Amino acid sequence: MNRDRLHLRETGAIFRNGAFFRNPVLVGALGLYPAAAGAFGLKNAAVLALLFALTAFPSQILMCLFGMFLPKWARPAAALLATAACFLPASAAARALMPRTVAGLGLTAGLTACNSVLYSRAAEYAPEHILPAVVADAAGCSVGFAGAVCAVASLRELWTAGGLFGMGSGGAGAGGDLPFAGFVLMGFLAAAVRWADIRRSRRGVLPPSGRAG
Amino acid sequence: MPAPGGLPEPKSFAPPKRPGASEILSAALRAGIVDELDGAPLEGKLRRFAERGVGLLLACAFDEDPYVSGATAVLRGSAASAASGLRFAAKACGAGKTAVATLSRRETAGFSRAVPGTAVLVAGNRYPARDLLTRRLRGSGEKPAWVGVQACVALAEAVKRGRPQRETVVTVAGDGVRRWRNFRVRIGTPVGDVLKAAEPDEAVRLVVIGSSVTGRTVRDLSLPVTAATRCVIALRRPPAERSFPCIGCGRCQRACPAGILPWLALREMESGVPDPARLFHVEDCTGCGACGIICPSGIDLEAAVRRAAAVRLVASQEGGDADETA
Amino acid sequence: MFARMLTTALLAMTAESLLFSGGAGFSRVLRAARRPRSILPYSLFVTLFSLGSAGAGVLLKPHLAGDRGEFLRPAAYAAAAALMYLAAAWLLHRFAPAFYGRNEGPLALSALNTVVVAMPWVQRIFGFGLSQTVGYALGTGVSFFLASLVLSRAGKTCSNPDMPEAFSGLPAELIYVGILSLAFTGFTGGRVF
Amino acid sequence: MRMKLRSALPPFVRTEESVPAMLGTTAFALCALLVIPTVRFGARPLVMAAVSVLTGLLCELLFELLRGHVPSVGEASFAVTGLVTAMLVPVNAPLWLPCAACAFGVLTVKMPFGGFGRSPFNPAAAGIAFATVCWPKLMFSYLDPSEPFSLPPFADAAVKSAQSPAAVLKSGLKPDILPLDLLWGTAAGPLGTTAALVIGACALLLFARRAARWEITVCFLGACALLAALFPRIACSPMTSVKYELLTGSLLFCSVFMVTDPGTSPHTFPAGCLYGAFAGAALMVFRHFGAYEQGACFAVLLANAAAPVLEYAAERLRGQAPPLGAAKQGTAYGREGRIHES
Repeated sequence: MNRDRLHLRETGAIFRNGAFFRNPVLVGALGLYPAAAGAFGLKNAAVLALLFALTAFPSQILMCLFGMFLPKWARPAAALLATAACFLPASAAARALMPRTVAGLGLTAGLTACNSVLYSRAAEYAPEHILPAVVADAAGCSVGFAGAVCAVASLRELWTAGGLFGMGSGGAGAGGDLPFAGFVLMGFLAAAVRWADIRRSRRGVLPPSGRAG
Repeated sequence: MPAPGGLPEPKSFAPPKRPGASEILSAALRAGIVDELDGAPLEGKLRRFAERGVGLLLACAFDEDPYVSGATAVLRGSAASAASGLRFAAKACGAGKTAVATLSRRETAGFSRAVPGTAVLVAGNRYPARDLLTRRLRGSGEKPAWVGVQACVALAEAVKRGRPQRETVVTVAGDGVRRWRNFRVRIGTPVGDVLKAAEPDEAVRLVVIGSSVTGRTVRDLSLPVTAATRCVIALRRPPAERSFPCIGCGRCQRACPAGILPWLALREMESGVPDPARLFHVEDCTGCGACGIICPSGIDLEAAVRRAAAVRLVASQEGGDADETA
Repeated sequence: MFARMLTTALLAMTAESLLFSGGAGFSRVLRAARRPRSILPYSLFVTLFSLGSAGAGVLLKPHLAGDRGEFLRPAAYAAAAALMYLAAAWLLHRFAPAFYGRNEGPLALSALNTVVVAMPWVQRIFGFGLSQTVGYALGTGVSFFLASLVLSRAGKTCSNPDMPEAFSGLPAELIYVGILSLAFTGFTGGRVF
Repeated sequence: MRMKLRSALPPFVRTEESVPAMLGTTAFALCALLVIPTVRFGARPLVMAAVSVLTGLLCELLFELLRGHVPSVGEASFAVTGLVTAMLVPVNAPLWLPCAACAFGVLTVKMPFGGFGRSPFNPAAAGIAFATVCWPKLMFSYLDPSEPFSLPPFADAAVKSAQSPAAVLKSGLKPDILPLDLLWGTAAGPLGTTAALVIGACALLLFARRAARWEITVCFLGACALLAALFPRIACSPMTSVKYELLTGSLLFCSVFMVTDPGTSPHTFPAGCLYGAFAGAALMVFRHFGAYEQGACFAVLLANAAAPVLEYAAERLRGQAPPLGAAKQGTAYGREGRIHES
């Protein structure tokens, strides 16, 4: 019982880190392509987040269960295969839910199969850790990815269309759907996360989770 | 300027009959002559020159830093003894040639009128004139060395009449004093007295001695004047503390007499991981501080160059060790 | 032949630079830029893997037509890249363990990267010949090298004592990349490649 | 003597010229460009410059406040940014357009990197590029200069718009204006960039005051002229092509006021030459293959990004810098460097 509670607390910390303080996109600088190129509308962002989550859980669990049996040099390939395999049902589900948005995303949706967040977690994190930690990390990453992508996307959609979920009519100007807007906004969001992290470390709760790379 | 009471009167000694090298050196030692350029005893300096081997001995008869005009005044006042003192010094350190470096052509003309037949160089008044002239001479294959003109005069007095060095010329200037002028001051006089003679006003906040560029501030005005106290500068307020990021105007690079790129040194040091191979000849920084003066952003570039030189030194040492081990 | 190869290389380079400015494979470029030493091997791997993945794309294209193909394509390309990586890693691991140990990370990541970069490219170019494939691979490698070089130099300006603490490092780099892609937008004028 | 003495560090003398003074020279030259438009269109150009400079100031103060600093004007580089931004928009554009461009430049490009001298890109160039991407129609609809027209200083006016010579060249036709008539600033174009002669005079002033570096401008123009002569966009003699290319659009203006921005250009002489040539080549490439009629700002951004690499390349050419692989040593000694710094 006691140990379980301990586990829960740890998993909570892992989840928080994945979701915010070590956000894979904004702190880890991973999976920038979908956030920059794909997420220019809240619908697209939702689809991307859905794909990500649906691919993340099974692939991470898979690699957690079987990854440690593989030699180190083979793990990346295995991770890539796992994500690719788990991507198929995910994209099927996404197509069933919002077919037009997926078609509109086209390439970017497909690239979730080799999203670098999923890949790096599946290749490096999952095989080394216990199942609850991996599940918590997958959940945290999904939430973090979803949060980053949705924040960027909603800001861009407000700029271009003046409303969310394609309900806007005439925004401030064009250009919000271009990659540069995504990058600049991500930069400012990353600065916000870093700021919060610095505040936290100033309050002495934890050492700052440091810069990426 | 009258000497304050209580200063001991240094006793003079018998001048040497035939001034040879050793006699000149001993005279310089007994007269306690201190070179005003670097505050080092003249005798030791001349001995070092003799060991190093000096081709051209230069008397620094100009003041490269702004506000100061003492050396020029000395040259005007006692040209003959300056020339003879320079000859003595050259004989003492075995320098083949001598020359007096002056501020401008006018000074040169006046000096040659007073003492014909002495080689004269014009240093110009672009700071740092001494380093620039040294570089030029080195480029033309000379081996120059410098002594102060006041030291030359004192040496002549000592060798001819056996007088110890008891006075020095101090420039008092700055926006805090009404009368800018050169005072002939007994060594040991408190700085405050010299300042008072120039009628300072109450608003003086900063008193600088030594040099307006590389000098230091004093807060205790009872400090004595030494032979190296070339000036006393009273300023109403410290120099403006502007500091902006480097904007890359390249002025420091043009101002540097040693061909350093101070802005590059600064950037490399700020990057936290300086690359020694990109710190080009920072090790021959002469510490003149010209880069710091010229910098429109008011950055202390000299400090950056000094740190860079330290890094470079460590790097070369480690590299040497690596070569030995390899 | 050679001329066609070069033209394709140039085409690929421009397309790649647009893609990088559009963010494709960007995580990897940033990774490479963080460690200047790894830029060269990184670009080498990227070139080789692009060669492979372009070839794979050419081979797979006829089988992946239509809606089903649209559905399967990403996974298929990823799988192809995984197999290529497996082969390369096994060879290196077996015959050049020292080299493999030094460049483990770049190898895997560049394999991943080429999938990201290759897919849009292969989608658009029909009927790749051998020369064009080689040209495409060369172009990819060179543009990857250039992008990493620019970013590795940009890293110094992206963390300096005068900037707000929260921006130094990654946030500033992201903004930097954003402005860079804004500059490339001048070519495309509102269309991503 | 009752003097409260303090101590300070040398040097105790400083050069008179400071960063604000240099920027003041540039700002003065920019204001000189405002004269002709003011004479022709009334007070609107002045208002435009004023609001854009004001926006720059407000953005800077806002950022400093958010940062928790005491808001200070600093070295007043926002004035140059605002003026350059205002010079590059059409005189009949709505007043918020230069403000938006200037705000983007200051808030996104300048302040996050630590202000003037730290930002890797020219803020004005980034702002104009942003405005071009977001509102291309507004950016490229110029007031027809043929009929005399006095604009209202504040309100937006519906005016008869004309194609600028740059747009005509972009569409592959020959402008109906003689090259020499482009010198007097009577052609359609962005606010401050049409009077070639005034720009030349400003260039001389800046070079004389060392506020800009001549080698960059010279190499920039040289590269542009060379490429224009080799690959003319319209069917004409190389000389005519060179004249048209150099005198149309914002090329001259950028060559004097944006490429030479000391903060974002390389410092050494050879690197400066490389940089200028690179920027010129990039500009001509944008004119040939670009999507917009004015590619100068994008070219400046590209050149800014390439500047550190070009500097490194220049060092390599002189055999000073280590090869790429040697970067590791730098980090190895870097620890020493940090020790000495701390």
